[in-house]
Amino acid sequence: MSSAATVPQAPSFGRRLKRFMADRPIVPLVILLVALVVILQILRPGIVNERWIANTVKFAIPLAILAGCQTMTMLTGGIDLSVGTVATMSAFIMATQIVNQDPTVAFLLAMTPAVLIGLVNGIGVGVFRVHPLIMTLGTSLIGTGFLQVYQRTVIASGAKIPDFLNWLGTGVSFGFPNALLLFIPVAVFIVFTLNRTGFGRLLYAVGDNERATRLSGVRYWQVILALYILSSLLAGITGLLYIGLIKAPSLSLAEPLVLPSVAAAVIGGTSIFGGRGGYAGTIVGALILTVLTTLLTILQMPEGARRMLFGAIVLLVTAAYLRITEDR
Amino acid sequence: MGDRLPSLCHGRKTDAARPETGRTSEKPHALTTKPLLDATGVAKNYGAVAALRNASLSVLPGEVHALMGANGAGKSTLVKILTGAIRADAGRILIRGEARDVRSPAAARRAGLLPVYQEPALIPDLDVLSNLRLTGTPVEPFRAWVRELGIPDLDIREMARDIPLAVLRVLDLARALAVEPDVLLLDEMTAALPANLAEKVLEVVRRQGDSGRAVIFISHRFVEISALCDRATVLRDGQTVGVVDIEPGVEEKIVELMLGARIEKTKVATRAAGQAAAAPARPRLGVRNLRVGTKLNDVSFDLADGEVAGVIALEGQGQDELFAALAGSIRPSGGTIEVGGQPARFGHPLDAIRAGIAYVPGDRAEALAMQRSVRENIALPFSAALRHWGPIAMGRERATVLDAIKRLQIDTRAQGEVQRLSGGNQQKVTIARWIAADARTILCFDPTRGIDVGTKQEIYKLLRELAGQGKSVLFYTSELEEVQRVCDRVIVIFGGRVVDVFPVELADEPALMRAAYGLPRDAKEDVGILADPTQPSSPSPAGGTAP
Amino acid sequence: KSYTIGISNTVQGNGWREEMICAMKAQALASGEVAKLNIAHRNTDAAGQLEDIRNLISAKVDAIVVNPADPAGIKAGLEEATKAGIVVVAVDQAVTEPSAYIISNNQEQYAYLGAKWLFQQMGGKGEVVYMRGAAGASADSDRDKGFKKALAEFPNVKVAQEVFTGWQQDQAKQQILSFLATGTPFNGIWTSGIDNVIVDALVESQAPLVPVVGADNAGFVGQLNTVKGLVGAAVTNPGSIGGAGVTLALQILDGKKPAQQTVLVEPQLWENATDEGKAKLKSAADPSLSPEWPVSISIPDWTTYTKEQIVACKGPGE
Amino acid sequence: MSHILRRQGWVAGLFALLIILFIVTKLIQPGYGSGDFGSLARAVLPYAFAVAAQTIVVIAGGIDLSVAAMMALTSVTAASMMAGASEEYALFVVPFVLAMGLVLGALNGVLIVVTRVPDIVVTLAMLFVLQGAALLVLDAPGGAAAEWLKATIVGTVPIPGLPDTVEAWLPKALLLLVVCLCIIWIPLRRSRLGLSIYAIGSSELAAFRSGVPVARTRIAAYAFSGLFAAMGGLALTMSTGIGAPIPGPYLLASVAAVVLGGVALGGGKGGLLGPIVAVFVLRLVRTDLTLLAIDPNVTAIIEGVIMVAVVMFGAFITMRSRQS
Ligand SMILES: Nc1ncnc2c1ncn2[C@@H]1O[C@H](COP(=O)(O)OP(=O)(O)OP(=O)(O)O)[C@@H](O)[C@H]1O
Ligand SMILES: Nc1ncnc2c1ncn2[C@@H]1O[C@H](COP(=O)(O)OP(=O)(O)OP(=O)(O)O)[C@@H](O)[C@H]1O
Ligand SMILES: [Mg+2]
Ligand SMILES: [Mg+2]
Repeated sequence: MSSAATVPQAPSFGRRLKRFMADRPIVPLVILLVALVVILQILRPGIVNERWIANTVKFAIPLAILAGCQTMTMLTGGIDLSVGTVATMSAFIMATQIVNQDPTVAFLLAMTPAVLIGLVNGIGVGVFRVHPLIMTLGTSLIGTGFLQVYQRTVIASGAKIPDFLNWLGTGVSFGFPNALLLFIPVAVFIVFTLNRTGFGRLLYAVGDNERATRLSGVRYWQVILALYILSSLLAGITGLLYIGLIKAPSLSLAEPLVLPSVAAAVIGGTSIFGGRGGYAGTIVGALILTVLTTLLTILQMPEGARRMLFGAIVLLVTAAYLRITEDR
Repeated sequence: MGDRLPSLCHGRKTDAARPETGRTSEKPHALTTKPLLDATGVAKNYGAVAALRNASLSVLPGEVHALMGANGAGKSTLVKILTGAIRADAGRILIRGEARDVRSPAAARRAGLLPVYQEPALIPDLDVLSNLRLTGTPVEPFRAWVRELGIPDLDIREMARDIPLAVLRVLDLARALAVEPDVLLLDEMTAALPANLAEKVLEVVRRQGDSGRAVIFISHRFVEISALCDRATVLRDGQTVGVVDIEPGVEEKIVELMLGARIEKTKVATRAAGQAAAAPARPRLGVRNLRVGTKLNDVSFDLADGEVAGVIALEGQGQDELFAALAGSIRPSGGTIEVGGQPARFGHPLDAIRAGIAYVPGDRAEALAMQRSVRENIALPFSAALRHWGPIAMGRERATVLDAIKRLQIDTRAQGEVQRLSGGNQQKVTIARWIAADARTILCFDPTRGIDVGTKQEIYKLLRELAGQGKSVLFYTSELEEVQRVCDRVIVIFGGRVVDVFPVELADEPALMRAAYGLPRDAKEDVGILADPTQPSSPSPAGGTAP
Repeated sequence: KSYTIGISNTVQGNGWREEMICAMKAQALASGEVAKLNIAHRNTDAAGQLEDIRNLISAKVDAIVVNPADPAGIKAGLEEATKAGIVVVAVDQAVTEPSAYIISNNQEQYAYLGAKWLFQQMGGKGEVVYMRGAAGASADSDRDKGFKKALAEFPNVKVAQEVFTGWQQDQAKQQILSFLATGTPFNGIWTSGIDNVIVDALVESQAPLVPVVGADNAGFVGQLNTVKGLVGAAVTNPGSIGGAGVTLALQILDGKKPAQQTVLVEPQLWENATDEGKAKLKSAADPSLSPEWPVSISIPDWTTYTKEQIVACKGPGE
Repeated sequence: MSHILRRQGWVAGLFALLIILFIVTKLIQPGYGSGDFGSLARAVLPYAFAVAAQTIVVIAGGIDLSVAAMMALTSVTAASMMAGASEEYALFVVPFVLAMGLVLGALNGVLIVVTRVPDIVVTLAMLFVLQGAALLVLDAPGGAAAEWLKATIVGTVPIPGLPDTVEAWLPKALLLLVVCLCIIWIPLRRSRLGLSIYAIGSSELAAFRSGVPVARTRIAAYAFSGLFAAMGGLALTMSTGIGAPIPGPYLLASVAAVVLGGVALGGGKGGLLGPIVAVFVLRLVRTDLTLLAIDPNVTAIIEGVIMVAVVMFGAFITMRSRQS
């Protein structure tokens, strides 16, 4: 029997506060987010208005969904660097196929590369045990190559952004971005999957101790395959949303989101070593990064200094968050 | 307490006709010598869990000092603090009377303190020689110690990763001995060792005391303590509750100190005679001529419903492979496994689980998701199959899990992560999982390794209960005395073959020991048995009763 | 005659560069003098371009047409090529290697022309949003020189905001939306070719449609024709310069050396503030083109392919 | 024992692949000669240093996302210092820039140790910081390099007693690479520090318990990584004669080559030779693709497929040998 005993005397207020934060890691993150917004408001009084919030949310959503892909893969100790390519491919194929295809067909065509890349990633990581970093990097190279080959076949037909995606990406209803109509179900789905489904349990368990899950009857490759396909599908959907928001199909549309999506998941408290983390933190992480980008955009300073500040703040935020939430 | 290693009874102390008054005269007297190591008021908290509260330990030159306590009492934590592997929250440590702040294992080495931790500290991807260079250990003395410790043919160019666990632990010890430390700290050094190696280790450790150095020795085995140690410090709930001289009959006192109020639970629950199941017509699990690689050559036996069959073997006789094959974790290279009379093929543990066979590995770290909660760990098998990937019925799960927790009396006060539980409680979680999943057959591989006496009793009781409910249990143990308490029948494996099957009445320790070394049951018979281990008493497939 | 021409380019996946490659292929095909194109087209830096150029030398091509990652950084490679008897033509940007021929868009002039027009539209005073390209790229710093030159001529024009879009659509859009949210007044926007998303952002957030200067990308030209109330100008920066580079290389191979080493293609400005400008824009617009492609798909006197050929994007032997 | 065999087996396999590729190259372009090999060596140079930088931290159980940015910063620093300066001044610039790489690399390590933020995040943040710093040093490509510095990677070295035909196949760039890597790697590999780097990568806990100063070792590994990256930055300046503030494609290439070279991303395993050979293989594949005039859009696919296929093949072999 364990003889572990709880500390009898009441801990100090500071300790209690720290424990409170450690148990609810979302709280310090939200505080950090609010602090950034306040700084922004101080630097540019009046900027924090309804329209700005709507814009921030609009740009944070695609990042948050891709960061959701990272969160889930990171829980298993992996990473998915192909999300940028997958999103770009879906977006580009949608925008070019919609010109002379039925929307449903265009949608299915747009999601095909997502499924394929997810499948290949899943097989590589789950069956062949290739390191996810390398596997997803490789498939993203291959995907980009195919996209370029494909691009040449559609130069003549031009591109078009479907009205629905346009409405979803840029529209605002009653002060709320329409993109929330997509995001809220996606977020609920991810949170529910992680916390309340057998699959979610397995993601955590596989990332924590793969051998233990095997002895419990889990087939690793099934979990990993499903995971990477899911991740790719979400990335594909993000691509469609993003093309509605940016309205310019380019061959590198979503690539700039890849590193920030990893950063958002990490800032949100997901361990890159697996087994630890959750999606709520990631969403706040994505918001923090988006606000930070705004903050740096409007500050007048040389570009070099801007980038240095960005790196420094990301590091500072992550370090502070770790300090606050670790309980030992 | 039973004897694990009969040969130990002929060790130095017993030979010296241990005087009733306690220590032999060559030992320095406790009061006149300055302690080598003196720790007082050591405390360490992990969040809300107090691993140590007020521990003290004083070790004299030339003594072998036992550190005892129930699982989770804080023994390992104290060793880690003394050797700088973790930092204490409070406390004072004097080395040879001087206050020293041991900040890191490197600093501890310089201060003459050398530990062998519960987990091996060799770097898996370096060969043995590089490991020695890394720690600045002289090679020749190391080789000498390795030979002394019973491993004559070590290839020091071998990667640590490829060396079996038991040998690694011995190498760890040899590496510590080679630098001639003033204080050697051994944390459950013998727990994972086969009898032959353990014996050598005890011999060597005993000699350490003679040269004015000291050894701190942690073990849950009283037989080792009484054969080896001069004094014992007992920890309970992170506090030092007593220091006793080791003398005959002191075990009772130590148990009392260790368990405090929990004493009444330790009354040995001997196996109720009536509980032995009558051998049923159809065996639950049948193993026919099973072979795995070169380790397991030809094993056949049956396991009936309602039966606990013990497996006894020296280290590395193929028992690991046997269990792994039955659990579907590795593929046999020959022979068949039958479940309920039907041949079964296991390509993955899931196949075995589907057939109602659950495996509890000896190494807890292999079975648990350490960062997840007790609940998730217990419920893990439920989510394994594809069709259970959907939403979880939380209410039903909670009920099932709580039930299992209650049945095993798992202490879940350290909420959240399983890694915060002590070793014993972690072990219970690994078993609770299969109780909750209602597995029909449980393969337990040394489930009591490194577990305190109180918890051991609970596990024995549990296994008997399971048998009483008609489940079948295959139970490998490295402690011979457990056989008598738990098993209906004992299968002895040597050189990858079943060499004997005992009904429990005949399975006394000397007999088991002989069998485990591959010696024939009747000493008068020809010793040629060693050359042909297949011959003796191959069991009747129907099982339960041998001649 | 059947030449092998090597091509080296270091930015992939951007509409302008893709058009440039297609123009090279189309011109090679249309000329009838090229047997094979050997194209090294990837994302890399000057050192990587040196590698590609040297590989092309190993492949024993007759001429190399290169869009330099940096004017000075590939000097050594170009020199080696010339020594190996290979004709070297740099397109889009100048190079410092004296033996190379250069046919290039004038980047400094590109920025100067657009900025000057913009400042005039602003009435010679007010605040301008300056949306640059990629920090550290040499084309960007050339354009910066032109922009600064125009700025110096209009002392009452101030830069309200200077940002680097990295030539990325999504970043530019997020930046302009952030800027709009600050409520800072502004009177004009100069962009380094990431233009249509800027107009989109203005329209979406119902911000005042100030004059916008961009490049002749199909998307932006279309907007200049159709978006109500939008005043703006497209400065030509033809990707078809690649085709011109191939033509120049072939001329030199045929022994017709141009008078000077450097041929500069001067940019034109198409605005929709005057009727004359509107007409030019109308005729230039081409909705069938990919919005990232510049509409000036040919350069008179320099390219001979048809629109079908460049859009098909097929070189000899394909 | 089997481990050593397996590891060396991988490197030997890579060597075989390289030789096959050389033969293929010769078949495609019969005129492929020593001069072209010299070009290959020069192309390999910056990649090789980037890969060396990555290898050492990966062996130590980490990853360094800032190598390319570090190369850019050191390159622009060297180029801007040498611009307009005398030839002799470069004698000071080179050690200065190397020291700068060492210090900035150590800073990476210190930040990882002090903040306890995972290395992938720290070096990602440092990627932005170093990139920003590079832009502050030079906001557009520019600067210059001393002539003698540029000459150190051009041509071949006359080695007495060696026939010219052999000498021609020993380009200066290759010798420079071998010398720079060997004078650091071989003593390091044999030292206690080198062992410690392998140890913390293999098992940090076990290393700590063996008395390895884990924090110091990690900092040292990153410092060496910074040093190699600075060599890479200098190599860039030497070959182009300028400094460019935008990082080249060296980050992803370095990670890919490390894995192809048989270094496990988990740490503790592998050496420097494998990744360097892998760099040669990858560069030679690029050469062959150009010689064959393959459609450039397809080359990305081919390179990706090669990467994935080789790594999958490696995984497949290990899986097979684990089973048997
Ligand atoms: N890293 C940790 N985090 C939280 N709690 C811990 C940690 N390590 C140990 N503990 C707790 O500290 C207590 C003492 O543990 P320790 O390992 O020292 O016990 P022990 O006496 O060695 O037990 P055993 O005999 O099972 O090895 C236990 O209650 C355990 O749960
Ligand atoms: N998530 C869960 N948490 C706790 N207990 C569970 C959970 N899921 C199932 N159980 C319990 O496990 C047992 C078997 O569950 P289930 O109904 O899923 O069986 P099954 O699908 O028929 O089994 P099998 O997969 O072996 O064919 C039941 O006693 C059930 O109460
Ligand atoms: Mg312990
Ligand atoms: Mg313990």
